[in-house]
Amino acid sequence: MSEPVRLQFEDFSQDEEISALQAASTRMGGIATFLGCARDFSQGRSVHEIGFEAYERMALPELVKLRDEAITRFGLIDARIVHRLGTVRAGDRIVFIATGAEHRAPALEACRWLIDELKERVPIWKKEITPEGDSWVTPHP
Amino acid sequence: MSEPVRLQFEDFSQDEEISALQAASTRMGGIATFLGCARDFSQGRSVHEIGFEAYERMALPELVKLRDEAITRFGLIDARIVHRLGTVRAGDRIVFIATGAEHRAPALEACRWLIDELKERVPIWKKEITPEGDSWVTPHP
Amino acid sequence: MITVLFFGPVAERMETGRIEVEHVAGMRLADLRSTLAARHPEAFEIVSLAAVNGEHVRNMDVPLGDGSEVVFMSKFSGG
Amino acid sequence: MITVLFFGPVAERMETGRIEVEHVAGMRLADLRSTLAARHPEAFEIVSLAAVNGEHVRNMDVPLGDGSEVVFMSKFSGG
Repeated sequence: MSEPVRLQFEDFSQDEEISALQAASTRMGGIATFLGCARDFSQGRSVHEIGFEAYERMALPELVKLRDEAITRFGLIDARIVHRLGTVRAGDRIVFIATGAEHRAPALEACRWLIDELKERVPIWKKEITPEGDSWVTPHP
Repeated sequence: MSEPVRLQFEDFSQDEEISALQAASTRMGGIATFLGCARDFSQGRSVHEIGFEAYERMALPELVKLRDEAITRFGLIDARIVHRLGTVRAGDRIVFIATGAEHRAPALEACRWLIDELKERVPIWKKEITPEGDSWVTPHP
Repeated sequence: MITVLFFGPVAERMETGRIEVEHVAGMRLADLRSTLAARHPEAFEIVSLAAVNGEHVRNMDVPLGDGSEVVFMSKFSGG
Repeated sequence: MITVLFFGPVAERMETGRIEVEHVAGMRLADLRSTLAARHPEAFEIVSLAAVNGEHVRNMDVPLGDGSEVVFMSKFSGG
């Protein structure tokens, strides 16, 4: 079984992630997921590819901590987080979060919380590769 | 390609549903899903199977209406809803909702809204099949 | 004739999923409901919604046309 | 020696992902930052976070041990 928190270059299967999540318990009644995909269009420009770079020494422990926090905070049975690195093309999977709980509300709330926190707290940077050249996405510092 | 809203006896694949959703547009940056599964335990009793019955003449149009409302209300690019009928076993998929939008917030909010509304508005009934016998789940009328 | 359908817990208490009722001129949904509820109180105590020809009906005074399909439903428990 | 790492937009503006800086006794994170920022203002104008040995550091007065790994980071854009 793959690790529940991963940074990886390869693509992954949602069905396999969900099966791994469900394996934790048959008391799981609600599973929420969020999948972030590469869009072919951003701020008025067409985007062919997106590149991701992480400070892995910090990014992976931070993702593990986020998962632990979510499990405690929302009373989840289990949760999984996968984020890709390297270059992905328009339509490709980038980030996947899955949360499982006995009932639907904590699963849905934890999923929302995890993607919001991930964007704030995990040292990963995105570069948009467009026909006019590459540019790193820099939110206001 | 399968219909975006379905009531069916057969199981389904999340990956296939997501692929069908993504086919709508490469501008889709966020996809939220909710999967409801059969729990093996409910209100202190172990549950082996769950049976579902629908008033299909009304349930299917109501699901179609829910999808249309969610697309308009949250500005989704696309959405899919699948609900199973017949008998499912502990751990099996029951209901699946997937919502796709340019950004994550509308996808996540619409997914939450859809499962909440589905439970209120769609004429489907659930029977828990336990070692002590069957019983229909009757929320207070 | 009016076809009356039952599902799930209501069908179980009615011991059937379907009955046929003679149509009477001027018949309203409320009339049908009270006739059936008097005969099957244990089923109708959990009825909280009604539909006529596939549409939710809140106004129990609606007249029922001959050939209508009526459903008396308990609260939904899908999902 | 102190290893200083850069990623993404900061690395691009630094034109490198890694530099080595001589360790000086009593050296604080703030000292390292101001030395580098003076030489690479275009890179440091987007720096908003720092980490030492894999941990976020908010207090720029922390002393840096010899052999530390320091990262000056712009706002994250993953997910």
